[in-house]
Amino acid sequence: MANIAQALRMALHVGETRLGVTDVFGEDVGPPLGGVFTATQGLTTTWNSPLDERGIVGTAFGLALAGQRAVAEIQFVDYIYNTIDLLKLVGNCRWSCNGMFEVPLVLMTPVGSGIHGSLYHSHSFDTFATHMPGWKVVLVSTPLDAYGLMISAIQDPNPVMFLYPKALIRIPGSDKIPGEPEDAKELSRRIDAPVGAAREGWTPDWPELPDFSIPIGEAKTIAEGTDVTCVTYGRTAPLAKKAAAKLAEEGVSVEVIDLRTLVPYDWDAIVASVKKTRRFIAINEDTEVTNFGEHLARRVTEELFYELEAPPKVLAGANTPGIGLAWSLEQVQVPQAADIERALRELAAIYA
Amino acid sequence: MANIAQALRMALHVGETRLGVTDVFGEDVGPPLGGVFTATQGLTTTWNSPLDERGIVGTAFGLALAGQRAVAEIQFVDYIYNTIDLLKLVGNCRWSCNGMFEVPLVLMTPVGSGIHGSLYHSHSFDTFATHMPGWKVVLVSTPLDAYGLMISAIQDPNPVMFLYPKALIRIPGSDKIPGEPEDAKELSRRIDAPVGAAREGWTPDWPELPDFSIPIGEAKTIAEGTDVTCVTYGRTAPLAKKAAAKLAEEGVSVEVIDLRTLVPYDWDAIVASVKKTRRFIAINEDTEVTNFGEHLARRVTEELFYELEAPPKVLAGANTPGIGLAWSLEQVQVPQAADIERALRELAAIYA
Amino acid sequence: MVKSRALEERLIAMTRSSDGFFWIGGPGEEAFNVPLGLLVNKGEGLDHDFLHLHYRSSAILTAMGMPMIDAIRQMASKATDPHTGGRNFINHFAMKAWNVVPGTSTIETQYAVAPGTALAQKRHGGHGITIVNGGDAGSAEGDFATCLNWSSRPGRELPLLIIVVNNKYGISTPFDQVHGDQFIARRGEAFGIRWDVLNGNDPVESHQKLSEIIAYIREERMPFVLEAYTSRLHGHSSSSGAARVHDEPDCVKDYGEKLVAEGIFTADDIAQLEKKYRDEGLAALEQARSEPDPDPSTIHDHTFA
Amino acid sequence: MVKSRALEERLIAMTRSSDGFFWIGGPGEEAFNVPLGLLVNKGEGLDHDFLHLHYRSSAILTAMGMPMIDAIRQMASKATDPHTGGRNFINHFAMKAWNVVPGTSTIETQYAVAPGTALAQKRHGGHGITIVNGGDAGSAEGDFATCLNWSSRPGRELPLLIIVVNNKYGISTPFDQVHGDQFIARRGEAFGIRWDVLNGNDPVESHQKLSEIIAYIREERMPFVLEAYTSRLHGHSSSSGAARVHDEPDCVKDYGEKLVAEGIFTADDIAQLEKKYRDEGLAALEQARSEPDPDPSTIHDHTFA
Ligand SMILES: Cc1ncc(C[n+]2csc(CCOP(=O)(O)OP(=O)(O)O)c2C)c(N)n1
Ligand SMILES: Cc1ncc(C[n+]2csc(CCOP(=O)(O)OP(=O)(O)O)c2C)c(N)n1
Ligand SMILES: [Mg+2]
Ligand SMILES: [Mg+2]
Repeated sequence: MANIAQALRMALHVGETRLGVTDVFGEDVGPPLGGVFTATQGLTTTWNSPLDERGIVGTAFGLALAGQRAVAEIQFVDYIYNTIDLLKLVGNCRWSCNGMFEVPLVLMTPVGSGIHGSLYHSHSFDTFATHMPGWKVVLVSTPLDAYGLMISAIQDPNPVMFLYPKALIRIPGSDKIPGEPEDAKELSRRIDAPVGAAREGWTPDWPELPDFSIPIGEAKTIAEGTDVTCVTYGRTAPLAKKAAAKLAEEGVSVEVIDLRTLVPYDWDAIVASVKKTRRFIAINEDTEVTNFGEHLARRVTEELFYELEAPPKVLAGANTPGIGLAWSLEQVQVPQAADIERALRELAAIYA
Repeated sequence: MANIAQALRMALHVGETRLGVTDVFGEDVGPPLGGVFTATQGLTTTWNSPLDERGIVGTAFGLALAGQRAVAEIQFVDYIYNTIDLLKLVGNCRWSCNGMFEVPLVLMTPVGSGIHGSLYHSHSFDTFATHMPGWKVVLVSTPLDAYGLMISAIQDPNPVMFLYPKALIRIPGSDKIPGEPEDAKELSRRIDAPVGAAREGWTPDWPELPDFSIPIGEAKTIAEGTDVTCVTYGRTAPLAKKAAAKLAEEGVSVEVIDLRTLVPYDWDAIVASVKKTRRFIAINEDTEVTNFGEHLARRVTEELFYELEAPPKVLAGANTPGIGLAWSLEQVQVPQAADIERALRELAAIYA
Repeated sequence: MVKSRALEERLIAMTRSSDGFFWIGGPGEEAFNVPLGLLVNKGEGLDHDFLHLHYRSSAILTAMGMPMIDAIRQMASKATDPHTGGRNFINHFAMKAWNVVPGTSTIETQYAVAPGTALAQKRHGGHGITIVNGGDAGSAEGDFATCLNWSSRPGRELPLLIIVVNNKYGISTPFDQVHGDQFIARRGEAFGIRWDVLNGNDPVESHQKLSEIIAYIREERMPFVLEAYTSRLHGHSSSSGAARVHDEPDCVKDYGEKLVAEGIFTADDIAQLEKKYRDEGLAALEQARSEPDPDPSTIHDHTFA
Repeated sequence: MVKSRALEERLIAMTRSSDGFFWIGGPGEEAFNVPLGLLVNKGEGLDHDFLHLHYRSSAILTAMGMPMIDAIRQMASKATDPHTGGRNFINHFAMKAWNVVPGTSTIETQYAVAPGTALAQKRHGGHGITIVNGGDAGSAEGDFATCLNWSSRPGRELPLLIIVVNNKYGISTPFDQVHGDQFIARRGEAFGIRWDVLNGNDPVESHQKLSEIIAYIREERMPFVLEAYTSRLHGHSSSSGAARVHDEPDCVKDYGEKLVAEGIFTADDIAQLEKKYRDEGLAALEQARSEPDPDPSTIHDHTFA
């Protein structure tokens, strides 16, 4: 099955051939590399930008104002922090002119920990992204979602921040993307750029990809359960799913919701689940103080207080200035499988 | 009584004459203007920087690494968003080198709404500031606190973000700063720079200012009460205090805590109050999604759930991309006196 | 020039009659901005010029034909403000029909955005260009360098007029105190970008040089950096009082006197012209006053399409 | 040169023997970095030089006397890493005793910070200077312009050596594809800053020009922009395989051959030197392997003083 890098490549191919994408650009996005995570190999509208994130965001903004459709990449989300003012201007542009100008663009960037990214290459962006009104924010955890939501992001008339977890980029999916070949090796032969000299003049042999997309704003229940509602996304989503399976054996029934879209998020899905389970936990790997999970917990508390059998919980990253390179440090700084299991077990065990 | 601008000026005077401050700088911070809010008039270590916030933060960082003590100003917090990466580096510097280098610096900047600041001059910074571990964060609401906490910020060996509300800068305090003259007119004669030609060669006549400071991390209870705990800071603090007085007449007893320091915040004060009132509301004017008040509400929920008689509440700014210039818009986008009164009354009325 | 001066003076007066909160604008830049506005190929889309302006650019739009009353509606933050619906400051204009992208309050960010519209025009071909302007102090922001670099990539040069209006001040800070460069525009040289400076208080020199430079950009599809020296006749903004300064040349007055001296106009012609636009401004204010404020229920409108 | 090459080759080997996760470093820059390191006035405080380095600077510190094993400890992210305690990437050094400020992963930000230490030195007087270095692609960030502007304010010029190491690549992107400027260093000209370029593969030229330039900065207390052309002998980092490239000059090999040709060394001398440092590297690795990992309970240590 395709991995997230291949899924994005296929979605961008559909974008530039059928959905009007004019530019896919950023640092090392064009040939020969096709992106440090290979997510932009083999495309025709890619180009390498100067090493200047402000120029990347600014130019994407200008292209959108001129009626183009750009997909710009920030190589790692960790390099986005010198552009926050520009991101805010993109987000407030339509509001500022009372709807006169639209700013359709996609900003794609890999997020999070799990690749030994050390002090400054392990950032989550949930808090900042959800605190910049005017942006839609997607954060995927599977290749199928990456494909379907990138298609929707490209079609959206608003600026969309497309986040995907560094740790999951190379993991093959378990659901087939419509049109993708049965055999993963075949897919690789057809769309992965060859290494070395063979890359010269190489062009991919794209599979037939039928129209398919996943709507922005729809969560996905990746584990059904009745005792606890776990709302998560990104790197921690598959971990929570595994934990739910494990706990099922212990007779603890956990419902895991992969939010997939942070703005606008699927509140109905959360309400329905919490009304059933009466227990809520938000899990993500951003640092825990002023964390998007706290927003979800606050809203659950305000609106569903009398439905709850236990205090809503948030499991997130330790509130430290960075993540340590040594695994002995990273391991305890962001939630791992065991931490998630423990948190779910504890929450299920509380009896009010 | 002194206003916040005068209080900061006096604290910075103490800083440069007795606490080793070497530089007070930023855009228009030096003569002739002494800051767009006059907070740096009459000082001897002030200088005007280029119009470049990245240079301001970077240079302050470098000065600190070289053992200097700088107080740098970002003219309005609204201009800080192109420096977030540098702020993160300042915040993680000490952690990154295992404590080898210290980064003692103060970054002062006015925040918030209430001056018809329109779309881009009305920002609160609570969320971003509390989500950058490594910074201490102060947000004052009175001249006395501005004075006492600026002294502590200058003495602190860590980077301190010193935030003060635009809307309150010119409002005289109700508590005397130790050493300040009885007569506000006299204070003005002595330390406010004259307008026009008279400013040439003017020097202030500083009052004798005895040693005095207010510790970072200590909240202040600005209204005692037994029915509801209201945790707030900045522009909404005096509004909450007024609302508490009004509600007292209705027989509703509200305890208002002015947090004053956001990092590290005074958790003990909050716990003691909530255990007494069993009702909690956080009030601030930052946009409401992923808001620092939600962190406080989450922690109250997690740690004090069984003490609570009503769901914790958060009253904050509307989740819009900006604030409208027209008063008819701003008025409904950030909490005003009436909104705060209503929220407190409603919370007190809930019976679980 | 007379019209846009009259407009700005009306806007300033509105801060005093409390018909508006905050003023910032461009009196003193008319001799440069009016010729520039007259040379703009105005319209919507890639075949026309894109404008990334700042808060002293009203004379450009007045010269292009923007009605006085629209600026006055914005100053009064009325729902009828066609640029922002009463949401943003005065001289923060947005006009899709003329490719005037929404004005922003953040100094210099427009220089990081302008390469985007210019890139679209370069690809599109034709003669449309992008024009970006801002001040001298703002050129200290890294975005100015971003603009130079992104507009001069080899083989990918952009049809971009990069303007710096140098009035020798950033709010209260004198240019010479914070800038070691004699000519800001010369920074283009290292990037292989042609550059020039001109006297922005002289409408004739401005028009002549602008015509040549804009023709070059339209035809060659190459960037150009232009620095114009102008006056700042009412200080920085209403925050600093917006009082009239008298130690800087007044291009409108000077050019008027020149035309009179040359016998092209009589002093009376000019007085009448001034009165005409003063009256238009007053009438517009009366009209704007009668118009509605933005409806509080609309605060979430236009966040998303 | 031989020693720091041996160190980098050991570090690269460690990614293969999984003694370390990620490698990025400076093989190919020795002919420029070693002379630079030898010219540094090392020590703590304003009378000594401040160094704002990037991730290809190990040869500077090796030349200054940094023990091999300390870099190897960092590569192995051991608690004994004296620079970061196993918290940060290899070639992110911090040495208070030598004014080496903590290395950061964000490209070019060091250019916005360096004026701060240089300003302190300017005020302090004496002969201490600040040295900042980084790459060619990184000069596209606005922080490079910030550095030029802040170091050249009239009457406030800073004793700052602004280095750009031009290896003609940013990861996979060729310099000529994204830069219109023939010489990056020439950007200093518009700011009134002296500048020069040199062949960073030639240790003799590097040493001679660096001596003159550093003497100028120490005495005149003025900034200088220097662009050095070097090789990048193992690609960008371990992410791109870190394989040895053979189409770029190898300054260590070439200089060794030169010295042999001139009869200053025999080939055997050099072989022995190489072996000496290879052995030192191996021994250091053995030692580092035996040392403890950071203690998980320390994650909150050193957040605040
Ligand atoms: C990023 C940012 N920093 C600071 C400000 C505050 N500010 C507004 S105008 C101005 C001075 C601009 O001077 P200049 O660029 O010379 O333009 P001028 O006003 O002189 O036309 C400053 C500092 C701002 N609006 N945005
Ligand atoms: C702000 C930022 N953007 C992007 C990156 C990713 N990155 C690391 S090194 C590099 C290329 C740097 O090229 P250059 O400046 O020429 O230095 P070189 O590696 O060639 O020595 C990039 C894009 C980063 N670390 N920081
Ligand atoms: Mg100016
Ligand atoms: Mg390079």
